[in-house]
Amino acid sequence: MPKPVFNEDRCKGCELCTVVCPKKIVVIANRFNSKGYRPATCSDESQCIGCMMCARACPDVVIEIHK
Amino acid sequence: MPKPVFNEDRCKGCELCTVVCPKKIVVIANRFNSKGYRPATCSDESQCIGCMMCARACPDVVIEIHK
Amino acid sequence: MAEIAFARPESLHDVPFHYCPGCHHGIIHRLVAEVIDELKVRDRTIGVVPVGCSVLAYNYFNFDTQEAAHGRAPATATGVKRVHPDSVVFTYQGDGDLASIGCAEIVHAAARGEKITTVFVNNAIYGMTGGQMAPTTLPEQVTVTSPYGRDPEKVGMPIRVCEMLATLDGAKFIARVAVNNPANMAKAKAAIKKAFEIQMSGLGFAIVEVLSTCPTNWGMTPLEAVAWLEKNMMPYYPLGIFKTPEGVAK
Amino acid sequence: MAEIAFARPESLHDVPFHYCPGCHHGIIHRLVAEVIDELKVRDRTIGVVPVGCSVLAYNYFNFDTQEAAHGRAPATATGVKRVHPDSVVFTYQGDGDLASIGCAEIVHAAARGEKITTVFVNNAIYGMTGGQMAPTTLPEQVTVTSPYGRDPEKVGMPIRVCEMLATLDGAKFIARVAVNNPANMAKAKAAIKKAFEIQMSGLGFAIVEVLSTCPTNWGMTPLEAVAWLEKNMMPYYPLGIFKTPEGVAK
Amino acid sequence: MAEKILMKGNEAIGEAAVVAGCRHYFGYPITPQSELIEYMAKRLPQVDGVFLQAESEIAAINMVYGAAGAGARVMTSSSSPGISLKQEGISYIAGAELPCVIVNMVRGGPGLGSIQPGQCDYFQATKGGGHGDYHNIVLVPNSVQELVDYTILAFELADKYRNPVMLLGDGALGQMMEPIAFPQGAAAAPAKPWATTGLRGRKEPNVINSLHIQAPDLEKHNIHLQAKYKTIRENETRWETYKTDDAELVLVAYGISARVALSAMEQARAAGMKVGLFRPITAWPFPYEALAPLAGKAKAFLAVELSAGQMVEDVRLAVNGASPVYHYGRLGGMICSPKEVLGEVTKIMQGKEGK
Amino acid sequence: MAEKILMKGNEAIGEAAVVAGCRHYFGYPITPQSELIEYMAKRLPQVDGVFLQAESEIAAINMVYGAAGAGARVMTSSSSPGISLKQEGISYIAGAELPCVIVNMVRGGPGLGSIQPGQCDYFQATKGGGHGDYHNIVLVPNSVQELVDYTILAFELADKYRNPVMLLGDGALGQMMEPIAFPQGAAAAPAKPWATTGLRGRKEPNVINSLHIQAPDLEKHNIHLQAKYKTIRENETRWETYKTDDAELVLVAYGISARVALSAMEQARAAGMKVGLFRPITAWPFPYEALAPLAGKAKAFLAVELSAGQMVEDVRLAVNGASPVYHYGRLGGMICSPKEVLGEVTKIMQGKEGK
Amino acid sequence: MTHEIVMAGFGGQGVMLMGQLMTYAGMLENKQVSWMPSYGPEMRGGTANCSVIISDEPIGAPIITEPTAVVAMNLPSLDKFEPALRTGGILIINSSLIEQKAKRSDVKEYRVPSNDIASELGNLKVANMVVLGAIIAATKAVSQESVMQAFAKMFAKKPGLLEINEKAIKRGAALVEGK
Amino acid sequence: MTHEIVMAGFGGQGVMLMGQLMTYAGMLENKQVSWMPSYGPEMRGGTANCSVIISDEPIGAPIITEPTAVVAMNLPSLDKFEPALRTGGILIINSSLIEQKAKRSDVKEYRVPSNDIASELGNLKVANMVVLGAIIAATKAVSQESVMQAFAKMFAKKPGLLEINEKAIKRGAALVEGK
Ligand SMILES: Cc1ncc(C[n+]2csc(CCOP(=O)(O)OP(=O)(O)O)c2C)c(N)n1
Ligand SMILES: Cc1ncc(C[n+]2csc(CCOP(=O)(O)OP(=O)(O)O)c2C)c(N)n1
Ligand code: SF4
Ligand code: SF4
Ligand code: SF4
Ligand code: SF4
Repeated sequence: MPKPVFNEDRCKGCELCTVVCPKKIVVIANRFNSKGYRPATCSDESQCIGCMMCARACPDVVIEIHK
Repeated sequence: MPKPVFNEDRCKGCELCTVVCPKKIVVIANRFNSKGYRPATCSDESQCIGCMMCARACPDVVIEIHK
Repeated sequence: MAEIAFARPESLHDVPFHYCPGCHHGIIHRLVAEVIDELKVRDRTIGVVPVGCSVLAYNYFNFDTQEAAHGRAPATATGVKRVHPDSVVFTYQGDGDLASIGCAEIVHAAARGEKITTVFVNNAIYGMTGGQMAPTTLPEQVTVTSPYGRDPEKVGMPIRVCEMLATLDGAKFIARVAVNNPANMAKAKAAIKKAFEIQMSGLGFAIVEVLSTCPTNWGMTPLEAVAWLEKNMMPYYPLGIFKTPEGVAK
Repeated sequence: MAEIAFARPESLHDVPFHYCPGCHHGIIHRLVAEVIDELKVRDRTIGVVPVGCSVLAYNYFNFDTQEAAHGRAPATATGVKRVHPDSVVFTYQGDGDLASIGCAEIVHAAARGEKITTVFVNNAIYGMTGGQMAPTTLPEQVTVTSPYGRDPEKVGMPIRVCEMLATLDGAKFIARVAVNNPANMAKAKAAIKKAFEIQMSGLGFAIVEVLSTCPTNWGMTPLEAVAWLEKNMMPYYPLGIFKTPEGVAK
Repeated sequence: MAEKILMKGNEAIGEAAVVAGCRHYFGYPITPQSELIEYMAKRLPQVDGVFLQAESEIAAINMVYGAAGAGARVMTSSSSPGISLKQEGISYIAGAELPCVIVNMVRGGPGLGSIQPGQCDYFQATKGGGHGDYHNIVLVPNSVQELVDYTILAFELADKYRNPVMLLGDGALGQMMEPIAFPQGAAAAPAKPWATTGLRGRKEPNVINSLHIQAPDLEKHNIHLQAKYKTIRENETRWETYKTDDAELVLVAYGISARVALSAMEQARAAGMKVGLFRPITAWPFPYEALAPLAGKAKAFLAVELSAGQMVEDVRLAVNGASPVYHYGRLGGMICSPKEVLGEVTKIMQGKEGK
Repeated sequence: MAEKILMKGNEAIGEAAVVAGCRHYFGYPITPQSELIEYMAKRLPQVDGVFLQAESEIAAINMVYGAAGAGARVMTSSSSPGISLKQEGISYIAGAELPCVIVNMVRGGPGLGSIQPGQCDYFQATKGGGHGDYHNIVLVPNSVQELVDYTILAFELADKYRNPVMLLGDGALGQMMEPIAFPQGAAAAPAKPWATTGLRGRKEPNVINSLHIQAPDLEKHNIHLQAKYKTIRENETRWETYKTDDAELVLVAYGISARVALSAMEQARAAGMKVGLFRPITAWPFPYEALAPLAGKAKAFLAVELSAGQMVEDVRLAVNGASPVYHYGRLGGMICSPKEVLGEVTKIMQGKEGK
Repeated sequence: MTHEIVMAGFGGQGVMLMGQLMTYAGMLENKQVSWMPSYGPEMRGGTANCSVIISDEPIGAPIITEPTAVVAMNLPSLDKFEPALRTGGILIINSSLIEQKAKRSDVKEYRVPSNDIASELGNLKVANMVVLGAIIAATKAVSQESVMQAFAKMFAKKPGLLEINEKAIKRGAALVEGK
Repeated sequence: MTHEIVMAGFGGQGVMLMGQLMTYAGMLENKQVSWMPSYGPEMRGGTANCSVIISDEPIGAPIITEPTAVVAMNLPSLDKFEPALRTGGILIINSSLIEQKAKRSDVKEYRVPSNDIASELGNLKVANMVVLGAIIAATKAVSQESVMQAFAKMFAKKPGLLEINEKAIKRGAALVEGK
């Protein structure tokens, strides 16, 4: 089962990952990380198809895709 | 009657004027000018047709064409 | 443990970037690093980084690097490459760095057919110094040094670097790409890879211009910036391959 | 007294040139001076002369001049023109000056569409300093810094300046001419005149590249030099109009 | 003088230039002076002036050469690495005797260094960063108001002597805000019959030039330049003294350091130490003759500067062995505090002097 | 040492560089050093070296930066205006601590000046033509043989201290011919574990850099540089004295001027005047400590240089007020003759000193 | 009397503006003033601080080594500047973002939940104005009126901003005065 | 003994080579030598001269202000350098191009019709060698053999040149010695 793993403290909340996800499951969380940004997160891991779009779109290499 | 007038002491003997004359009357003289160059001269002014080719070809503005 | 399908390339140190949220520099860094990993040349790569927002790139790339003076990366890279002809040398430069102060150096590196690769990040503005006009700033674009909008009557139209360098014989591969969406990112990576391969086969100079965002100095959110890039930059700076040894155009 | 059909133009002081016998610099000076006379703009012309064999051109031109630093004539001319927008400003530059050290300045003057005219004397070598390689030196050409012949593998092919600048929007008129024979001299003069007219009509940047000889450093007689130019330079540097507001090509 | 306003140093320079009649600016962005180029970008079009961002510092200084030669009051500005790039051009401007104003808001060096304030370009500014025997007039203001006043003076001196004038500040002065007032204007630019304006009826062409191809001619030109420099030395050397009359120790400092030194001096006085301050306002010409007599009175001198020891050489040349001269500096963009300077002062006063 | 050969100074530098193991040269033509670049163009390919004519002096110095950072023994050369253009690059090289050799065959300035020999770039070379607190090691040979010897030394010192070394000559030295002999070779270049060669199995990437974005880091780096400069001062200061033991007047001169001064000294001695000569061989570090003790003995000093007064400041700093220091200079490409210097000497000895 | 106030936070929190307004107000009161920024080493997303001096005497060094008051808008700022504060000095802590308490007992601590108050006021951007209100109330370096005058001058082109900012300043001041 | 010889002419007359050969010869004789060129202000078609010093003592200044001998290949050179010549000095005049006689009576004048002799020898290019022969014969600064050795070394790649040049040198020398 593919799964996006977020290195949350590296996230700057830029939202670039959110728009590329074909399943629209990458969303911005309603909390702050240690840097003061609202980080991206996966709203429903079960839907992840492992397309790696979010990971590729992220300028800060926040996201790993585990298989 | 057109006539080429050479400012002989300015001539550097480069021969550029000699090859453009349609009448082949611009030639290098067999003497030295004050700068040590063999200057160009007109071998037969009567043949000059006033085409100004020699004057235009001269890099040192040596030649005037009088009419 | 789970198998990892997508992770940080080895050629990128595991440290956070200092770039602004959503800045494309980070994506472009990663693509370069991935290419170097895939070509298995990390061990003999020497990167030359510019003065510009990516001035600290030497902290991110996990291979040897030199920090060049503003605009002079192509000259510096030339020095490096001529000492180690078997190494893989690239410059990473912004538009102010490459197209403004470093114009002579990039033209001559290209003309010499210097066997180096250039990754040229065109974000139509000076990022590091706070948003001044670049040679690539678009007509009417407002920057802190074109506060009334860039006026082509006074300062001319933006320079299209790829098109200009394409007139030079030594430049063997020239492409303009963008990283505004996944499809273009794939193309961008392919172009960067190609540009390194050209170098490794000794053919000559190769450059990839990457259209990039500067949300901070454009005064936009990262997503707005991507949209602005698509709407304004792409029409003026058409994507494509301008020159390649295979003769494939666009 | 006889009427004078051809005489030194008013824009040229009546002093001897220091140029070597047969050097084309003298012809090109005269053409520029004739054009300025014909356009009746001597009174508002400011010439910017380079470092190169024509460094003393300020002694020859009979109008205001500035002696620029090596390669920087386009920047200097920009300063002049921006102070006196109604004046006629031109640069006179050699190939080392314009295409090598001054590459960034000419590209940017062209890109800005700076309302100046450039007379670019391409003699494929550095004259003043004794015959070193220029960016325009031909492949295999022997110079004192390419003693084994210019090797394109190591230093690339010569830069074709007109073709490169033609990619820039601000450059409105671009032509390459020669003064190797009377017919070409006439075309050269027409091109130079056009380049000044473009400036005067405020359209933008104009440049005329004049293929020129350097008998001294080529190690030839003046006539041999002309023949060498015709045989070697003209094929690599095709004459013609590369850009003009009328859209006439070649 | 108008109402006081609060302004950043860099912007104040820009407005002062406009007040001085400068209508041409050519520059290239660099921290920490970008506020100045940005100010000019906004301001000059409002007064029908010309702002042009050059492709490089080199292009900028050569545009200045062209514009100055064409008769304009013209300015450029940069910070350390950019000023290094201008050195050839500055030497040309000095050689051709063109008036212009060059601003250097110094940052920590060498190389790319840092963007924090420094005073480590003193030698470059005063002794000749470029080639040949020439001098810039170098003004070293120490407050935002002085940035204004000396920018205006810079244009006046440049025109008066046909010489480049450098305003040598630092990142701190450039970015700090203080209340200032602008004077109504500067002395009008003198006539410039030598400028290349196009003949416009003039008989003899003007030539702007630094080439003198015969060495005897170039020597003659240099002798003329040296004579001019002598006049400038005699007439334009500027400095200020604070409580030097009874001082046993004289601090010597300029620019931002002079303010730190002033605070330190006050604290030292408060602690009963007889300390004074000598502040050069022109770094070239350096006020040797004003400083020298103090050597007879003071027991020691302490140069305080944000460098490893540059101005201190001028202090030594002035003092000429009459008293010991010490140096205290911070490097690489660090600013020293009054407390640190007080520490040095105390050491010297107690005879435990440092380096 | 091999057989003596007759060679031009500029070419001798080139061959000496090859002897020293230099295999990379980047430069741009300029009179009066073009013989050197031309020599390298011919010679380096013969020894599998790399000669590249750069598009400009700026490109050349940045190629040197790249090559030096990559571990090569590398050289560039130019003359005054071209050296001014290299100042940013030199500051970067000093900041990044890269070894390289830079040759300046000085000509008359300022600006385009002339192509005749000068010594008017002394300040630029020794005090910092570029920005920031850095120093070049500056060698000032005075014969073609010394051009050879000190070119070789230059490479050795550059590598030893990871510092740019400048060979400061002039047009006369560069173009004159004298018999010379070449040594077998130079000290081999030390290992350069810091060079960017590509990792090639190394674990930690190497970075060549002059940026220290945090001021405290940059200060630390500067303190390290200053410590290095101190070591160089202590170990590498070089000079020569001629008949200074009993000298009442000490001439101080370097390079071509030192030869003129030497002739003048001999003539003065012949005329019964007790004159000596102090010749700095390193202009930075200047031999202050060697010169200072002479001040106790000699009644006066006369600096002879082809400039309006540059090295003389270092002489004054050394003498520190102990004796009067005079200056005699020619400007703009003129060389002074022994006779002129003798005239100055005589004036001083007779108490009718000049300036 | 000389106030030497350091205001620190991360970029975007508006510490520079706070400092400038206070400096401007001081000038309006004919005091000697200076404002000096210090940008963190990271140009992007780094920390920033400024030094404000308001004094009756001419100002020597515009830099501050021992502040009479410190405003800490985020934790790194608190950590960095608390130790330098003079005995008896004033420490304003933006308690919306900083949980940590003052470590020193020889200073006067004011905790200002500026983001919360701003969000109460309906505009997150005025958090810095809340803190500004607090610092002027705590230091009395300048009057609230002068600050409002300064604001009016600096934002002469945006008079609409005046009201909400004044509210914020008042809330901050009230918080300190109510203490 | 110190010979300080100035050789002058216009570019292309080969004065530089003359000087270099003499200097080289001096070196071969283990003397102290130096050669220094001075190019005229005009880079193109200007005058050129060189200073040759051949001495038993180490050489101080390589520049010459009072030459012991002067070679003038053209009139401007004669005008320029004759006045500087030391009393008793040697003056070689290329009489093919210079009609003017020495103005000074306190020097030894040799008139060498070098172009004519060279053209007699069938090679105009060796005019300078004729003069070289004359100057070494007149000054005895170096021997003819050393000069020929120097020539052989400098033109090692063109041994064919040796003969005609030796002839020219001999002719020049004979002219002086015959006097
Ligand atoms: C010689 C010199 N001039 C100017 C600067 C200041 N400077 C630093 S980066 C930069 C431009 C950055 O813009 P760009 O190259 O487009 O890169 P970006 O920051 O947008 O990635 C400038 C002008 C400098 N460091 N050195
Ligand atoms: C900064 C600087 N670098 C180098 C030189 C030396 N220099 C003078 S002219 C010249 C090149 C001349 O060649 P080109 O421009 O082709 O003109 P030409 O003499 O052939 O007419 C050079 C390198 C200089 N004067 N200044
Ligand atoms: S793209 Fe990366 S930094 Fe941006 S929101 Fe997504 S995970 Fe965060
Ligand atoms: S072209 Fe002119 S310089 Fe040349 S030979 Fe003819 S007249 Fe003389
Ligand atoms: S300023 Fe612009 S280019 Fe620089 S990091 Fe931020 S978004 Fe990227
Ligand atoms: S060297 Fe060449 S370009 Fe210069 S004047 Fe002579 S022939 Fe002309």
